[in-house]
Amino acid sequence: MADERTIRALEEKVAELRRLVEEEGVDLQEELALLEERLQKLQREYYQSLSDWDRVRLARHPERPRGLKLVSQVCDAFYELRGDRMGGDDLALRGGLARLGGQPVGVLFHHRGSTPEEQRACRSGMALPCGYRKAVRIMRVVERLRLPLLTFIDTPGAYPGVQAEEENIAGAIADCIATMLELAVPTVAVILGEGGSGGAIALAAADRVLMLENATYTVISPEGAAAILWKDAAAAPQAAQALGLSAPRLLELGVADEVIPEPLGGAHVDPEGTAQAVREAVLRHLGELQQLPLDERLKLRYSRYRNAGNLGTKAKTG
Amino acid sequence: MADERTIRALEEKVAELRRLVEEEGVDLQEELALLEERLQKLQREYYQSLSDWDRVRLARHPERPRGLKLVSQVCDAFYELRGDRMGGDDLALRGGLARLGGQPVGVLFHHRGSTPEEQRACRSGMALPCGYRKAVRIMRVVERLRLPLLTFIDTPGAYPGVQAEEENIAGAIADCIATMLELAVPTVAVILGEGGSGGAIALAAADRVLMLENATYTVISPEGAAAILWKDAAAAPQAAQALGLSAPRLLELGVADEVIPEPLGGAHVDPEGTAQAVREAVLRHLGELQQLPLDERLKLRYSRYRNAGNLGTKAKTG
Amino acid sequence: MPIRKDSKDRYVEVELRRGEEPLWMRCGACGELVFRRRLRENNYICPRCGAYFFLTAQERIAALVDPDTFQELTLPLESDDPLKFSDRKPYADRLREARESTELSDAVVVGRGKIGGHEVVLAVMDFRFIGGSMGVVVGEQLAHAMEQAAEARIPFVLVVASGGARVQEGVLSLLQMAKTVAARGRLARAGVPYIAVLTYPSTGGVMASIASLADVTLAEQGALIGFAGPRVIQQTTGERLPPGFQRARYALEHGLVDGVVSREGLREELIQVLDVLSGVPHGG
Amino acid sequence: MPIRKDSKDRYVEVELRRGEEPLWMRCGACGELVFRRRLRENNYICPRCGAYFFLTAQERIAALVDPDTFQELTLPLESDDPLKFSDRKPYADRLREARESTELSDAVVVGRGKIGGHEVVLAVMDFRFIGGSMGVVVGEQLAHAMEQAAEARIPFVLVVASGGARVQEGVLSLLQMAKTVAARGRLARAGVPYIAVLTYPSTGGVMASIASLADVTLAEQGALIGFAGPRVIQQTTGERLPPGFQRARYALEHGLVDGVVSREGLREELIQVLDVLSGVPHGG
Ligand SMILES: [Zn+2]
Ligand SMILES: [Zn+2]
Repeated sequence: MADERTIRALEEKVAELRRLVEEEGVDLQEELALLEERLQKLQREYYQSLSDWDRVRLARHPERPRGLKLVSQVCDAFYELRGDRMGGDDLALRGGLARLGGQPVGVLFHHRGSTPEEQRACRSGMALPCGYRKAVRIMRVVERLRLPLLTFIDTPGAYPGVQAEEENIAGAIADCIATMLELAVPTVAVILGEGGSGGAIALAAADRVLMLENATYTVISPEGAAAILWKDAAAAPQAAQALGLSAPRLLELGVADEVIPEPLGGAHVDPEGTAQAVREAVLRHLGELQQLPLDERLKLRYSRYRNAGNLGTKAKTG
Repeated sequence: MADERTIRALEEKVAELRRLVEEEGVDLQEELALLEERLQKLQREYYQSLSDWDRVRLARHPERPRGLKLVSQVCDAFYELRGDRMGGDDLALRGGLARLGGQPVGVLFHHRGSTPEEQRACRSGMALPCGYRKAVRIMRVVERLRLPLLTFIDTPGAYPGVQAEEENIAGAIADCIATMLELAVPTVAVILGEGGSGGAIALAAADRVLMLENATYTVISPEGAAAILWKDAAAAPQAAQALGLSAPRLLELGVADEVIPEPLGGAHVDPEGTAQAVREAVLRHLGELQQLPLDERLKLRYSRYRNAGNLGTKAKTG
Repeated sequence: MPIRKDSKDRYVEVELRRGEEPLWMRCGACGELVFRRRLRENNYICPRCGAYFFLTAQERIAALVDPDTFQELTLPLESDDPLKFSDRKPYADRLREARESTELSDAVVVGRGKIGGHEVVLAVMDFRFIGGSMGVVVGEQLAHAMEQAAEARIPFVLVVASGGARVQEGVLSLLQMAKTVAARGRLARAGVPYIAVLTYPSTGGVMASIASLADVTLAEQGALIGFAGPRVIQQTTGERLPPGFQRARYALEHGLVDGVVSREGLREELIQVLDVLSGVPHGG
Repeated sequence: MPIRKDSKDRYVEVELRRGEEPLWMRCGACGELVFRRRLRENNYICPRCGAYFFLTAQERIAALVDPDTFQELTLPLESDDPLKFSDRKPYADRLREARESTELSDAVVVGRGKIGGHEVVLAVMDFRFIGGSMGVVVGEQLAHAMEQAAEARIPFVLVVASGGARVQEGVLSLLQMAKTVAARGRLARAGVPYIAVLTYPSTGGVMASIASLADVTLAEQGALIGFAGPRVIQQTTGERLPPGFQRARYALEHGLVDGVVSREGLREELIQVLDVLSGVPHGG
């Protein structure tokens, strides 16, 4: 079966051929159509049989739609709120007020940056305590104003640093989870790229959790698991598979409520389309949530998390 | 009329005389009794006609009962809670769990320290943002556990420093006031020594506000007012008078609910007795508050602060 | 009351704008003499160097609200000088002078109007009136304004220009911190948005209460934002103040505000916030 | 699983205490061979150098609760290996081995007992069981324990000894963070006190959820308290770690815990907290 590089090369050749045929007027339409059909079949085969490690690489793809840009496309307007009101403003975890489908909403999202300078400034999406504290602050704003909350997750994990530890990154994440679980407003989380451990679940304790097809959500990075459990960094692909971090697998496990399809080749092939698909899915789930009476919505949320993972337990044998 | 120093000298002489009479058995009881009566009259005259500036000096007296020691005497047991859970623990603003009259309560208080080293460590009671954030955290604990909150105020004001500003000392005070006003549990504040501006009101937005007889509560220190308004540091005594910062004046103005009497000469003359008087007053007010239904208590608190200072307004004349 | 010059942040010493204003005003930053009408048309920004002049409450309102939509709601109240305070001059005299020179009853103007078509309750502080300080009247006006916003269910916009609490009213002015915070609590429970605009200066007891508790907090370029004044900090701690300390951009970097906006852009920025919040609070 | 030695904070490498335990144990800090009974009588503190040995859950319970008052409430659950996880060794085998060597069903023991006469629900983690990691069983046991405490209206005490989430159960173990936090929310609404005791180690996903949300948080002397491990921090940032980093005293200085307590003093300290809170929660 073809690998990614072969498919890319084929795509280019076919595109060149079509241009030639169209420009020169040579009558090869039928042959070309067959060729394209064959190519699409190859693409489908390849992308429908992606290994979890392939998905990890797609989730991390440098051109993957993400962060501020994607959120701005998903929403109709976005007004950023900044700062934790305690001394810091994290560029890796951002949020504010937005409009979606004619209504005001609150949004929170990881931002990884596109230029090297920006990536440095936001530590490639690894948030600081002040980021999670800003998130809690914004949650309180949306709670006061009765706005639904949308979160968009894309982080390798919370930032591991001396100052982050001193400022209680663990407690900041715990407060974020606790605050989010207690919100009276509807909450929808979308995992866009990497959903890396505690840094991810801080924003993912929502009424609904959606995942882009090639997004990942995991307790530890495949590299981390490989180093700890396999004692071998090269085992990352195996670790990825073993961790069950893919969207389809997490849908099966009931962790994700819906997998939002990506175009063949991954979200970066069609950022606009990806944004539209995310928008459509979020609006649909939000609509469903807004139909529910408050009590029922909160009961469902509680029981979702209270019972999380119980399928992984069994009666004691010994 | 006698001044403080003359009275102190007289007190000593009379005490020496009494010792002599008792030890030697000389029959001067009657004369001594007359002398003591006269002395007490002088004391009363002096201490009952204290100027506000005298009270400022008594409130700042180095031996005045205050802080951890006084709170430990007022309460039957005290278990300190520490830290803001965000990187800091302020020694100038402290608090925790305590027992009073057989029931568990939450307490918050300023601590100024007695030794020079301790005074340095707690900046003589000028709290940092992490102090006010710890206070908010402890307020949330007492709210969860449904404990009444007692606050003991004794601070020249919040700490004015670069880092304090960077960490939003203003916002930390505002959050403290807001959190305290929203507590469902009964709250009693006691101003023990200096109630200095924003740093004091952060802990004083209570259902009941009590003041020790020689405590002060003011929008600005007399020295600060003298410098700004009189352009003359020597005008501090006049400023003290003008600011209306004494307990009796604030009782008249409805700011304080009760003035807790101090022994002649000031609280430092009898720390034990002072603690007992504070304890008795707090228990009485707490008892009254606990009789009230929640709704009414919160309505009274809201209207107390919503209408605060309205006696200082009048219909527009122009 | 001249304020310290800071060419970078563009706040400049200005003549106190009292009573009859001169036809020409001199910019304290660059020295330019500017025709007053020209200055007004330019939002009181020096056309030569870009320095900001203080705005009166009325000028600020005119710069922010849609034309002919402002309806004043300021309560007909004055300070009764509750402490009969007197320093080198009786407070009563200071009040009278401030009232005469500003034609205001105290340091805030409250009203209802539209910004970009959005109904708001607006409260604008005026620094000319005893440094924009919050005493019993300002506290009452702000609490009243928030109640109006809660009742009408339209956003509350507060423009801060205040050095802090009104010293001459003692603890009664300190209590306005709790009063405004209590009223803000009601507004929050009603789900009504509250937007604060911090201008030069936003300090002291006002900053340590109502001005720190907005849903959205904007800072006008060059605004001074803090609790203690720079002089107090230096005297108490002996610390050297870092460049830009307590200024708008510094506040943004330290997470204290949501954005820094030029005076020219402020109305548009508010419209953006109100646009995105349109429909909030949700029905009755 | 040996842990790093730190003579100052008195945590030492120890032999994994599996199955049949030797009569003598060697202290990793000072090299002393100590008679096991003597060690047990001394709270597993080296009588020569004062170093702390790991405690099993049962030993910890024995050291804390009043004699003959502990009633185990651990649910009869085991991990079903939901991902059929295998690295160099199948997770199922690791589970079996851990169960055999510890005689526990997973890394926590839950029960009801008295401490200084005060009824409590107690949950104690056991580091021997796959590093005390929190997977689906630990999460369920903790949530169940909190429900028991809420229902019985008696305080909940959690003794943490955990490196974090159970990697071998993937996102299902990550979700235990949300699960335990949700259960803690119910406990809080019931007004029931929650006291956490952090021991070596209290890190990762456990610290970033349930272990950070107590009403009163004590740290055992020498406890390691943090989110990321020291190695990860050094590898990611290249930072030099300050002395005492992430240890109990460091955590206290940074406002992360209410107190640091020696192992010998822990029971008395808990009694003090329970004494002061006696009568909480208030009736039904
Ligand atoms: Zn100029
Ligand atoms: Zn030893």
